[in-house]
Amino acid sequence: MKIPPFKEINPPTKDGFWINKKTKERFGGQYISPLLVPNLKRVEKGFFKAIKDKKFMTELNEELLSFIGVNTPVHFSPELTKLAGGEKKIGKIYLKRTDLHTNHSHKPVSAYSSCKLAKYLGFKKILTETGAFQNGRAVASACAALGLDLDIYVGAKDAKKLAINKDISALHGANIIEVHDSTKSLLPAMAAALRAFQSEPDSMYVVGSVAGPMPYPLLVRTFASVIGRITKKQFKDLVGKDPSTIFCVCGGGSNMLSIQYPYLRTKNTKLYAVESAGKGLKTGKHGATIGGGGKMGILLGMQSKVLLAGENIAESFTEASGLDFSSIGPEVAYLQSIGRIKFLTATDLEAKKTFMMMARKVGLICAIEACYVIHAAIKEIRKIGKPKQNHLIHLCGAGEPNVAQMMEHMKKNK
Amino acid sequence: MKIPPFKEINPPTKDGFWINKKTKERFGGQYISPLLVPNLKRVEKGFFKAIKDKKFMTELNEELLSFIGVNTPVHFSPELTKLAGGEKKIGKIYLKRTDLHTNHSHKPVSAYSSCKLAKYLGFKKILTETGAFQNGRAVASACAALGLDLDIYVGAKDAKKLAINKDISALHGANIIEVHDSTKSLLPAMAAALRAFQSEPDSMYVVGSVAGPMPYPLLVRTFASVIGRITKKQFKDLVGKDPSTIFCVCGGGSNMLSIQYPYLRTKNTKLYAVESAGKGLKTGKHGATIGGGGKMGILLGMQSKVLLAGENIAESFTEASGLDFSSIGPEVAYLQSIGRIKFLTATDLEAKKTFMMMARKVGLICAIEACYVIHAAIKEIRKIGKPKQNHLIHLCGAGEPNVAQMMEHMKKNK
Amino acid sequence: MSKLNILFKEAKKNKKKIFIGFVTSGDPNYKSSKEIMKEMTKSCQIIEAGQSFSTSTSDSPIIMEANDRAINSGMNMKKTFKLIKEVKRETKTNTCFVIMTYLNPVKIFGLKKFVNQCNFVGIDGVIIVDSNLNSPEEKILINGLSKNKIGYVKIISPTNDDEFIKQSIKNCHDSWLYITSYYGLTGSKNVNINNVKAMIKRVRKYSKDIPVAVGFGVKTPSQVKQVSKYADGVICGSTIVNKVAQGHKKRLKGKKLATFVSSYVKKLSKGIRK
Amino acid sequence: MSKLNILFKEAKKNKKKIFIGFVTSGDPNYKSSKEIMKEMTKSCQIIEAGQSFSTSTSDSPIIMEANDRAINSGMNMKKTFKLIKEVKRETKTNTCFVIMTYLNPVKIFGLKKFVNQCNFVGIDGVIIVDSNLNSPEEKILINGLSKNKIGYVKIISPTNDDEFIKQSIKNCHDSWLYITSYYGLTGSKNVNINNVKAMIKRVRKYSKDIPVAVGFGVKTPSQVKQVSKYADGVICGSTIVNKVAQGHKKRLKGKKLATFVSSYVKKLSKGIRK
Ligand SMILES: Cc1ncc(COP(=O)(O)O)c(C=O)c1O
Ligand SMILES: Cc1ncc(COP(=O)(O)O)c(C=O)c1O
Repeated sequence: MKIPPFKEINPPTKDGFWINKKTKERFGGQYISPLLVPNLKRVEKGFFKAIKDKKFMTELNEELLSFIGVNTPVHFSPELTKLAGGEKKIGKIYLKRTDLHTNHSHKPVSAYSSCKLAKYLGFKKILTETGAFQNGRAVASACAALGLDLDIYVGAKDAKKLAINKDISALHGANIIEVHDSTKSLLPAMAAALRAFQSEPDSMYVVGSVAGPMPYPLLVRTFASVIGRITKKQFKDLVGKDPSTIFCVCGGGSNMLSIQYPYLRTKNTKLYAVESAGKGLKTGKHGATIGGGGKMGILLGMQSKVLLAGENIAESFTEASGLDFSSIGPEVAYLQSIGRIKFLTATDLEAKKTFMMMARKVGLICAIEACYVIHAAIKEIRKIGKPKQNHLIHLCGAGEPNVAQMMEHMKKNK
Repeated sequence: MKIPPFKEINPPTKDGFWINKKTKERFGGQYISPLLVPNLKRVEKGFFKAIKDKKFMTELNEELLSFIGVNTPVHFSPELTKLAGGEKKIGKIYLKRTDLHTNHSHKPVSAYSSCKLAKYLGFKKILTETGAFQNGRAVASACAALGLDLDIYVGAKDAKKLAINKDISALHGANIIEVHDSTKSLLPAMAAALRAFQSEPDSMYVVGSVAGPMPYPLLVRTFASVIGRITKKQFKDLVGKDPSTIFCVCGGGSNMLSIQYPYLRTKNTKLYAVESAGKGLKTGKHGATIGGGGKMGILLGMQSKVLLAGENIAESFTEASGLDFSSIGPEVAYLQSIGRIKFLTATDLEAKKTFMMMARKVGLICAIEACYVIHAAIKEIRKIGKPKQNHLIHLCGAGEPNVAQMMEHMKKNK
Repeated sequence: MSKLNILFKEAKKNKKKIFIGFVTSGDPNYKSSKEIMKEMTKSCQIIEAGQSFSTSTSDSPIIMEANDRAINSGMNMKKTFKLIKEVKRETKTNTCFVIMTYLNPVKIFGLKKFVNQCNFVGIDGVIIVDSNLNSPEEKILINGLSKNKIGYVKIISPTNDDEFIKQSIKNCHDSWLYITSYYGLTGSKNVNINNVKAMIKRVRKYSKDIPVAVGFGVKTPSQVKQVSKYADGVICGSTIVNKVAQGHKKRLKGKKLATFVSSYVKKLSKGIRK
Repeated sequence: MSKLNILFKEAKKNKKKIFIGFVTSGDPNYKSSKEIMKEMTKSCQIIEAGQSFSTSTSDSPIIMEANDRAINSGMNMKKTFKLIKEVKRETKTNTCFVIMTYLNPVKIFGLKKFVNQCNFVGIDGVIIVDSNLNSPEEKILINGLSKNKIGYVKIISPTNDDEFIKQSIKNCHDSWLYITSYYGLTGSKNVNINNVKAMIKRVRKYSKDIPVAVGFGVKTPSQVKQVSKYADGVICGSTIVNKVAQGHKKRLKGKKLATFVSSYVKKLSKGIRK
């Protein structure tokens, strides 16, 4: 198994923008304090040097295959196919099993790659933020493997929640810093990490999704796209052609671009993103940046679609901590704005029912985040309702962190 | 990737014994009540039919590759190599990453295969036992995937322990039955499952290790050996030859035979098993059947080495619930008795220290069971102390179930 | 001829049936158990004394609990021999004693030593639930026991095939063939008379005269009676052990517990003479 | 010429330095904040009024807390304009007012509307911490503000390269160049005089006359004095905001809080005249 090389097929402008030519909207950029400019330049230069450095890339790819185990299966799901209406009505549904990575989600791919880059560039320490410690855990594991120090910034409210991945981050030796600003959740934690980046010149900031100031949205999706590059080859080998559709969940957009990026110019493959509608879009308690009518805004160094509360950023609400984010990555927002990616939503309750269905009928304990996409995908595939289609759903994580919350759900719904 | 076919290279006698020709000791057999004889015959006949059935085997292999994800990496571990003394002194240490399976251990391979066999033979329901729900979870997942009902027998004492895999088994829809006999732990749970097998002719018993009456020791190791068959090919591809040594932990022996079986006739590969010395062999509080001086005994339908307390079976003590078993599989006991497999031990404390080392220096959260073997392997490899050796350690599981116990250890040892 | 041979032969001649009572040896403890067995000699022609094994694979929950009580009170093979010896000496009874157990306790005690002790104590028969028909242990036991005219009992059940039944009859020596009335655990269901009839028919294809006794689910005097129409002997087990448990829960001990249990056993045994 | 231009020009001519006080607008609430600013006009030649942004990426914890207090009290861009307008009207002060904020609040308020409001209220300058030198938003702001003779301030810091400094000087309009005395967050360290000297030297390579003011870590009158030896203006921020927090914790309100804060600001400002 060799990881297919990266090809840039959706470059931003020199200034780091993806521009919608019709609406003139600009996505991305680098909206940061002047004090951060040199740090970002160092990362940006280093990143472009590294991805052209054969030795670095060969080593990185080898470690992704061995340590992270990126060569996870793509396989036909008879159960989901049946559930959606059967092969004769809807074709076939396939799963990409990203839940089988070390640390059990897509996050470790970009986390490990980013930390490897940091080491390559001579940084001694990593700074990152986390909401539910999915990214925290992934970065902690990478830092332990690579011998780097780590500060994880986490909102004080999030830090109080019981979370197995929080304990695992601590076991890896990470230093966990609680952030007491603002909503005490993911957004202020990201801001805090960015601020720390401004104070610690020997540390490199690692972002948990395809968000933040340039070069991060580019860097994360480039590294993460290993998943899609492998998938594209696997799917062709297995099915003989590219998928008709690819469905991913979207919090920030990293698991989505990780698999959809190599298909951006694949005309016959329709791309879908699923956001969390929380308690329902109408209740206002949701995490759907696009579905909930997000506007252009500037936060965390980027310009993108954002859920606003006046001049500030609105809090998002969802029971999937990985989707608890009031914005989306700029490249994702751009792709949505030009119509390349279609957005859907699923509510928290629909996701939890899907979790139970997957546990009972498919035998898999899926990350709750993945359950939003499975629900919405089946609904949409039924709507498409054409035979001979090959649908691909990204099973982007395993559900151990959700067991306590699902046991409660099961008890309530006995 | 194709799974190399199974070859029988260590057959038992017609009566189901492995016989040490020197000592005349017989391992295995079928020591059960006459009421169980027809059930076992049905399983035995069905098993031999199934493994000769091309369609069954092709389907099984495909599902093991896709659903379980058995094609996990074998990779060089620079950190462990360094820790053991460096390449110049000890050669290289490699890891087989069985922790990356669906359900995160080697158990799912034989669990899924056994349940698939049950379905093939027309059984509607599965009976199994579990100690710490590693096997329980693996079988529950398989039953959900295959549409089979499931009763899991668990000692009442074990059932009281908080365990994420217990909750996951319940989420999969398994029926969990507490056993209040005797020590209320794994042994009486196994006996209870065997007794239930005697009462329910439409149910098939699935064993969690290479133990129990024939054909189970044979059936489990044959199915589980998929791991070793793939490993043998992977290792040859990666290193150019077979490993000099293979180290596995040994509770019942399933993870050991899963990887070591295909090497039984590989002269240049030394095989090692590591038992839990618990609080220390001298304290009597341990789970080391061989290291603790186990004698020949007859239990759970088999003849094998057993830790005895008078005419009854002694309780084992270890903080690794997967190793909490007072006997070992008969084939393993046989291989030990003829000198093919060398037995070592590691204490609970050594395992916990190794867990922390793996989390801190390697970036992996390993099943505590795997930490016994890593500790003992490094010690033994140092002792061997020869360059140009290629050592293989079986990392047989991921450590999520051990996080709470390790957090306590970390707090105590701050 | 063994004492069991004679017992069944005589009974046949007199058109009588044999009542066999099972009780766990040392349940709830040595002393009370001895009193129970002593009392049981009055109504049982054969007493099956169960020597507990903690990891038994074929007992009902009722007997599993009795096993736990016996083991916790310190019971083992040696003490079971002592107990039976004392019962025999103190009662001077004619009742036959059969030890029912699993292979591990016997093997650990020592196969030969076990045979010798049986001989020395005057045990009349042995049942080993999990002894494999073809195992070397089985051969050693059969050899040793028959040399000493001690009976060896084999169990068969409705789902066993003819081959198995034939072999079981062969391995049976100087005793009877134990037929379970249904497929399942001891004491978990009620006796199945149709099964019993069919099983005896199957046995008779291979042996005209081997005595057959039926157990599993025989819980009332009328069930005893019903079974005794077809079988040479009737075995009551769980229902007696359950009585021990009841008495134990009422905190009865020694003689009092023994009377409590044996008056129940007596009622059961009367089923045979009705 | 803008009012800020004139201020710095006059000061230079008279060999005087400018004292600039930063305070978060609406901290701890509208009313008290208004009193604070009114009092601060007595000792500050320029007041930087910080319009809070909840997801600010460059403020010290001290200012983050002030942001939270202001936002929770309901502060926004519109109210900041109103507040400054009222302060100016009620004090008839000569003090210049500069709004310091992030791009999102400005963009959501509307870039053009923002410029218009600045003009209408009589804002003298604008600092937008995260406005990118090359972004279209920056161009629109510079254009709009300079048309209205409102100053536009850019920030530079010791680790910025010469290219960045050159571009920042270019983007600065009718105002001053804001030099941070060290690399890090506001208020997190003490002023670094060597950095200040070096930075001013670097700036002078590209502009002989752009006024420079120094902030970050200036916390005492003697530090003010020290910095004023080299820079045209001295900015105190976190240390003043910290005083507001102290007063707020003592439950001081309105005039009382304002006096508590401004007597401290006065002490700081005296550093410049020593
Ligand atoms: C399993 C899983 N899926 C999805 C997400 C959402 O992130 P993104 O949208 O960047 O993929 C997360 C974030 O933690 C996650 O853990
Ligand atoms: C991870 C792991 N390793 C090892 C074992 C021990 O079992 P065995 O010796 O059969 O491999 C277990 C049992 O649960 C386990 O979960």
